[in-house]
Amino acid sequence: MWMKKRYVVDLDGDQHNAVVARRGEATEIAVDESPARPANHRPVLGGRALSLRYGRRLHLIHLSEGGAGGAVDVTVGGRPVTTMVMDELRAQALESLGTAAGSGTICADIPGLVVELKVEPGQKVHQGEPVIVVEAMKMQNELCAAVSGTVIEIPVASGASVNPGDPLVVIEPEPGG
Amino acid sequence: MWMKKRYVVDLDGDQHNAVVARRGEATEIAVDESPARPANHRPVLGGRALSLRYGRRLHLIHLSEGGAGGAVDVTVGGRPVTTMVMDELRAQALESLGTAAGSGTICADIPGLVVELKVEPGQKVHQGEPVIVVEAMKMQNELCAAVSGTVIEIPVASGASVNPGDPLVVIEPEPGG
Amino acid sequence: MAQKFSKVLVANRGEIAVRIIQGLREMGIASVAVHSDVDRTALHVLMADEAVAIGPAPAAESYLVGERVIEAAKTTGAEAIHPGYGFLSENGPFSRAVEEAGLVFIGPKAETMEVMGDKLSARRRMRAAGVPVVPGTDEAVRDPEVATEIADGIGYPVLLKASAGGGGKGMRIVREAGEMAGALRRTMGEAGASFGDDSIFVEKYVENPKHIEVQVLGDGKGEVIHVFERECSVQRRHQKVIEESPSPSLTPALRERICDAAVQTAKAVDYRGAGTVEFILAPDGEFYFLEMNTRLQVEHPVTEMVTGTDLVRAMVLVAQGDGLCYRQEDLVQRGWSLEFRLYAEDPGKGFTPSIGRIESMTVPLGPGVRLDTGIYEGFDVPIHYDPMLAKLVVWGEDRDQAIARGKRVLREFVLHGPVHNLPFHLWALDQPAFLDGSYTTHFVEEAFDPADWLPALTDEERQAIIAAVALYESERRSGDSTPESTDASVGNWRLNALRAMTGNR
Amino acid sequence: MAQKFSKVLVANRGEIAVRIIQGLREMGIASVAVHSDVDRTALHVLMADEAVAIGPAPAAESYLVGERVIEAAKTTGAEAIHPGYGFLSENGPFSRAVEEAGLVFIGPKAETMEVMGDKLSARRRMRAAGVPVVPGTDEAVRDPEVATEIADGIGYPVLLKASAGGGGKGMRIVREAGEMAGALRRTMGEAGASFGDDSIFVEKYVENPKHIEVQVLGDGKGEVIHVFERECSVQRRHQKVIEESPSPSLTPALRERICDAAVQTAKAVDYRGAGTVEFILAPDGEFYFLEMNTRLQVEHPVTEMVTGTDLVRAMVLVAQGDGLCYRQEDLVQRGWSLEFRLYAEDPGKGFTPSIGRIESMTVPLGPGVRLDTGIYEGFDVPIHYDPMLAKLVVWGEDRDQAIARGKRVLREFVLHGPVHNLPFHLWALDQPAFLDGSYTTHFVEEAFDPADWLPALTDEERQAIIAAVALYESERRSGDSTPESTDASVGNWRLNALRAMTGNR
Repeated sequence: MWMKKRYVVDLDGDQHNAVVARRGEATEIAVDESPARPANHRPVLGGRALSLRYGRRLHLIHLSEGGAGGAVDVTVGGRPVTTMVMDELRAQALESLGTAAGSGTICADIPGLVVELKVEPGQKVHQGEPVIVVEAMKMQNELCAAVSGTVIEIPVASGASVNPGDPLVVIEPEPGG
Repeated sequence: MWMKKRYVVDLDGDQHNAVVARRGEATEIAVDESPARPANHRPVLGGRALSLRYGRRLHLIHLSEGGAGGAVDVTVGGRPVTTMVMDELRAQALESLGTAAGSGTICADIPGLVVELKVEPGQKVHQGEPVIVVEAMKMQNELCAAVSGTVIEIPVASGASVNPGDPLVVIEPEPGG
Repeated sequence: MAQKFSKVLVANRGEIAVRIIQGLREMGIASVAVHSDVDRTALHVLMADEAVAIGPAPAAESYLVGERVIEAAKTTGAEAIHPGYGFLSENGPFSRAVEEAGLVFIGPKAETMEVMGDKLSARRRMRAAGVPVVPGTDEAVRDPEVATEIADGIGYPVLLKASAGGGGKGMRIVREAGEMAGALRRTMGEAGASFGDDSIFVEKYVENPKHIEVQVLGDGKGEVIHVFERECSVQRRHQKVIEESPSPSLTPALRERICDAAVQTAKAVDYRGAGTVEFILAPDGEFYFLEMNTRLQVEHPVTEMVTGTDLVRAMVLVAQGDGLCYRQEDLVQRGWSLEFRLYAEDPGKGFTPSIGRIESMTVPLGPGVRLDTGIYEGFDVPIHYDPMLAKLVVWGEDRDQAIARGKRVLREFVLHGPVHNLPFHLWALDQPAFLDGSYTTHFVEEAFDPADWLPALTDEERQAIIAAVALYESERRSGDSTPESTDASVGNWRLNALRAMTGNR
Repeated sequence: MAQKFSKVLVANRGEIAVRIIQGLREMGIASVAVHSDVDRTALHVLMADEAVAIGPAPAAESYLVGERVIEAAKTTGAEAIHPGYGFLSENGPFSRAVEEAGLVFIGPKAETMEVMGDKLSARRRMRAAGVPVVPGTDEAVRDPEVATEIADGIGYPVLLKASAGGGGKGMRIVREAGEMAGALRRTMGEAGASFGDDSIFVEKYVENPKHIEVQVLGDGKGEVIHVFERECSVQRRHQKVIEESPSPSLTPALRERICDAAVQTAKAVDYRGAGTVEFILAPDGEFYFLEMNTRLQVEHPVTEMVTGTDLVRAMVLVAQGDGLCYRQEDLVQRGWSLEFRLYAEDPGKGFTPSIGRIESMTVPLGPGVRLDTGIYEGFDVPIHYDPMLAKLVVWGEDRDQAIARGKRVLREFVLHGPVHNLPFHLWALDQPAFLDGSYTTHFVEEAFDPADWLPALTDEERQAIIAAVALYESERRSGDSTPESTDASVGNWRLNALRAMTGNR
């Protein structure tokens, strides 16, 4: 079973989603909802770069830790690129600071199957706590609470099929959470 | 207080002793009984080499992990050097395989003061267990049992001054130990 | 006959100290590095045979303290001192002190530096020698009325220049008579404050000039040769960033005239060692003496690439008393060379200097590349010195190949850490004014738009970057000493012990 | 007029594929790499614009499979194929198949390869063209009596040579008539088994020979020029390890004669592209045609450094139909160049090949250095191919400077991982027979003592090494995820996520 984790990557000011899925030694990566994904990726040049192959073209992406937390310095074909990366949880938390209302609602972002509910209505949860597991394309995706608070509604049942945008778990944030 | 650790370095077939002493962020190093020691040492060239300064001369020692356990590949001035390194304990254990008799006897190797006895006669000890602490030149040196067995004699007392070669703790090895 | 040096002290740091140490080693001469405290593991120190600490980080307390440098030379038994460029390289009193200490200064005589260090005295000397100088006064001017009279005679615009100035400081353009009084007062004030000398002179301002310079070598006994020209018109903040040799702006006839003028210049001061005569080339093909740099020049490698010479060796041989190692008739230009100065600076933010640790460095290899550098992975670029990190030099059979090769190697050269100007060089190599050779010293200010200079990424590149960054983050997290690191996919990484130490400061 | 290529496939790997890709890029031509499975992140793949996998690791199932290479070219829309050296570079049927597929083979005509691939037919053709060949037979010999008669005529010692042989295989020296019958039988047997062709011929054995070769360029329409000579007498196991240009063994007159002979050789086969004519130079100054390599040569960079040419570009231009880009009268030798082949092999153990991961690589920089390489840090050198890792090439104003520079850069170049021969090159540069240029092809076997060739360490160096190794070990231990790693002195190391991944296989 693949275990996956979502990241939000800020590239020159635009935010993108990336999903890293692992199973044992294997790793796969998907970007946004694009069907194009690298056929393989490997660290090269003594860990200074990652090679990603798309069809017959190979992109050599030089990477290193940037100054600020989450910053990753990138160079591609002599061009420097400024990026920031964070996992989905942190991205949601940051977003919720800006969009107070509804910030506790976790929604499905791809079609899938609810395989496990880890919380019940009325239960208190902490930010970062896993609340629901959705399976899609043979990958299990554990979604976590973006805020601390109380679960007030779970509009889906275990085994249910869900579509992008469907609300899965609604959490009422704690004051200051 | 400096905490130190001894290493045995095999260089082109000859064995040498090196003592690495640490206190907080500071590290000092002494080789054999030589009074010459580097004034400072720093990793350089992206961790490919260590610079060691002796007076006005600086030696650039390229180092990387060799194939076998304990092997360290070295290059100095274009010349490759084959080395093996192990900590004192392992070196003693290896040596004891060759010199069965008296292999359990731990001797002082530099002049010092016994500051702590960690075992008593009759006590069982395991290979690698600390048995005595000797202080020398403001550094505490913890000596460990080279073999598992029974302590049969401790010819020194806490507070005693010892000289190189003095036996400190005598251990009778277990059969097969 | 001549006394060979066995050991030479290099009174510099960074790439030029490294290059001189390499040159000395190739001559069989031992090298002594000097260094400030912050530079104790700088590359020039690692490469030298011996190293002597000469003070704290600020240059004024270390690299500029002549007595300490001389003391280091005496302590180590060095017979001579090579000053590189900058620091003590054009300091007459220092070179005298070196010679008084019984050591050899690898450079020109002190008097030469002093004549050339003062723009007015240099102008006078050159005019006397028949070298063309920009129309203007040879005497300091203090009176606005006199200045206006002179300017009226020359024709506007004119340039007010501090005699002791340099590096683009202490200059002001006056476009009409009415501006003169105020401009003169302000320029004198600045010159007095900056250089301790408020001597100002008036010169015709040449519009759209090119900066052409000629490398010369002299034996100090009257013989002088030239090693052809370099063009250095790509400048930002009055500082060169790209140099080339030959110059695309010279016809063979003009080349001969300008090189002759440089030889005349150097002969007029009985020049010893390697020096550079700088000229302004006007759009009408007239050229004028600007100044002479009495030392090895930053951009000397383009000359070496094109002429197959070794200017450091030539300097050392002259200083040893061996005389000139080249004859004028043997020197020819072959092919084309470009130098790209790699600065730690942000082109998108007015070329402001940047600092930081060199996190990662991948150097370009293959045919026609030379990299002179003073940095390495893990090195912390200090804030105390010039932000030049390296010089990337390419050679090609002709200008087109040199440019194409420049593009190739600028893309292969990847540096992470401080913000730097490698992408700026790639930008420059795409500009029509650079490609056709018509660029002037105003090229950067005219053509560079800090808001729109980086090439766009393709969609696939964007995808690949996002994927790579997410993978990097995912690996970085699992590399942490968290429970995750027991994961089978990352549990058996091996860590280079020294790389870990490098990160540990 | 001529059709410019827009995309070229490079049918090779390692340093030569990288060098060709760099050359194509500098010409504005897109490149396609092909690679075996084990080479999917080899440097040539990383550098190309596109890459196509053509089979499993063994060369016979990938790099040598002509159909897959041609298919890859058609799939990617490449108009031409550059074969590099080795692999398919001298394979007549492959070049025919390339042309039948409507693609351009960047190399000579198939017939040229076939004539030159057979030593007997090459001998005959060269004798007819008036090129000096070693005294001997031009026909295959099977009868020991006939062979003895021929040998008696030539004078002993003689060499028995397989017509289809190469690379030092299929040769045997016969020093007296009594040895002939047995030697002929064994050589025929070996030749039949190794090359599927037991044709043997007899030739005078030249004692203490030097190996001199001449670079030629032809347009395939009768025009041929030479790009001067290289000397390649430093060999071990009949394989070159150090090459230089010019040769220290040629007088100007002899240079002219041998270069003329090479041009005659190439003209005799109407040569197209870049090729190398190899000669034996006897101690008496006589030289003899040995063979012609109908492709780009490993050691082509020394010629490029000395003559300022780009042989890859010249090949591509000829293949494009542009003809020769140089005129004989414009080509001159300037300075001196040495190439050091970096092999993964252990000089102290009979030069046996070594493999492994490149753990660490520090490349030499500064003036006069060129490094052509196909490896990088973290790359696993595969067991399936040639153990050559890189070519380190230096240029100097004269032979002395080139040698001094060679020593400088060989010390700066540090490589850890496979055992390699950088220290061998440093050894060679200290040998009297190398320094005075008198070395022959027997140099290594005569002068190299595997028990005593590494320079001694000073006491201080030994001390420093021991200290460094102990510090390394101490740091390595504390870098482990043991309780010790919370120690203040090592707790805040940072780990490059990708470096950890690199170590993670």
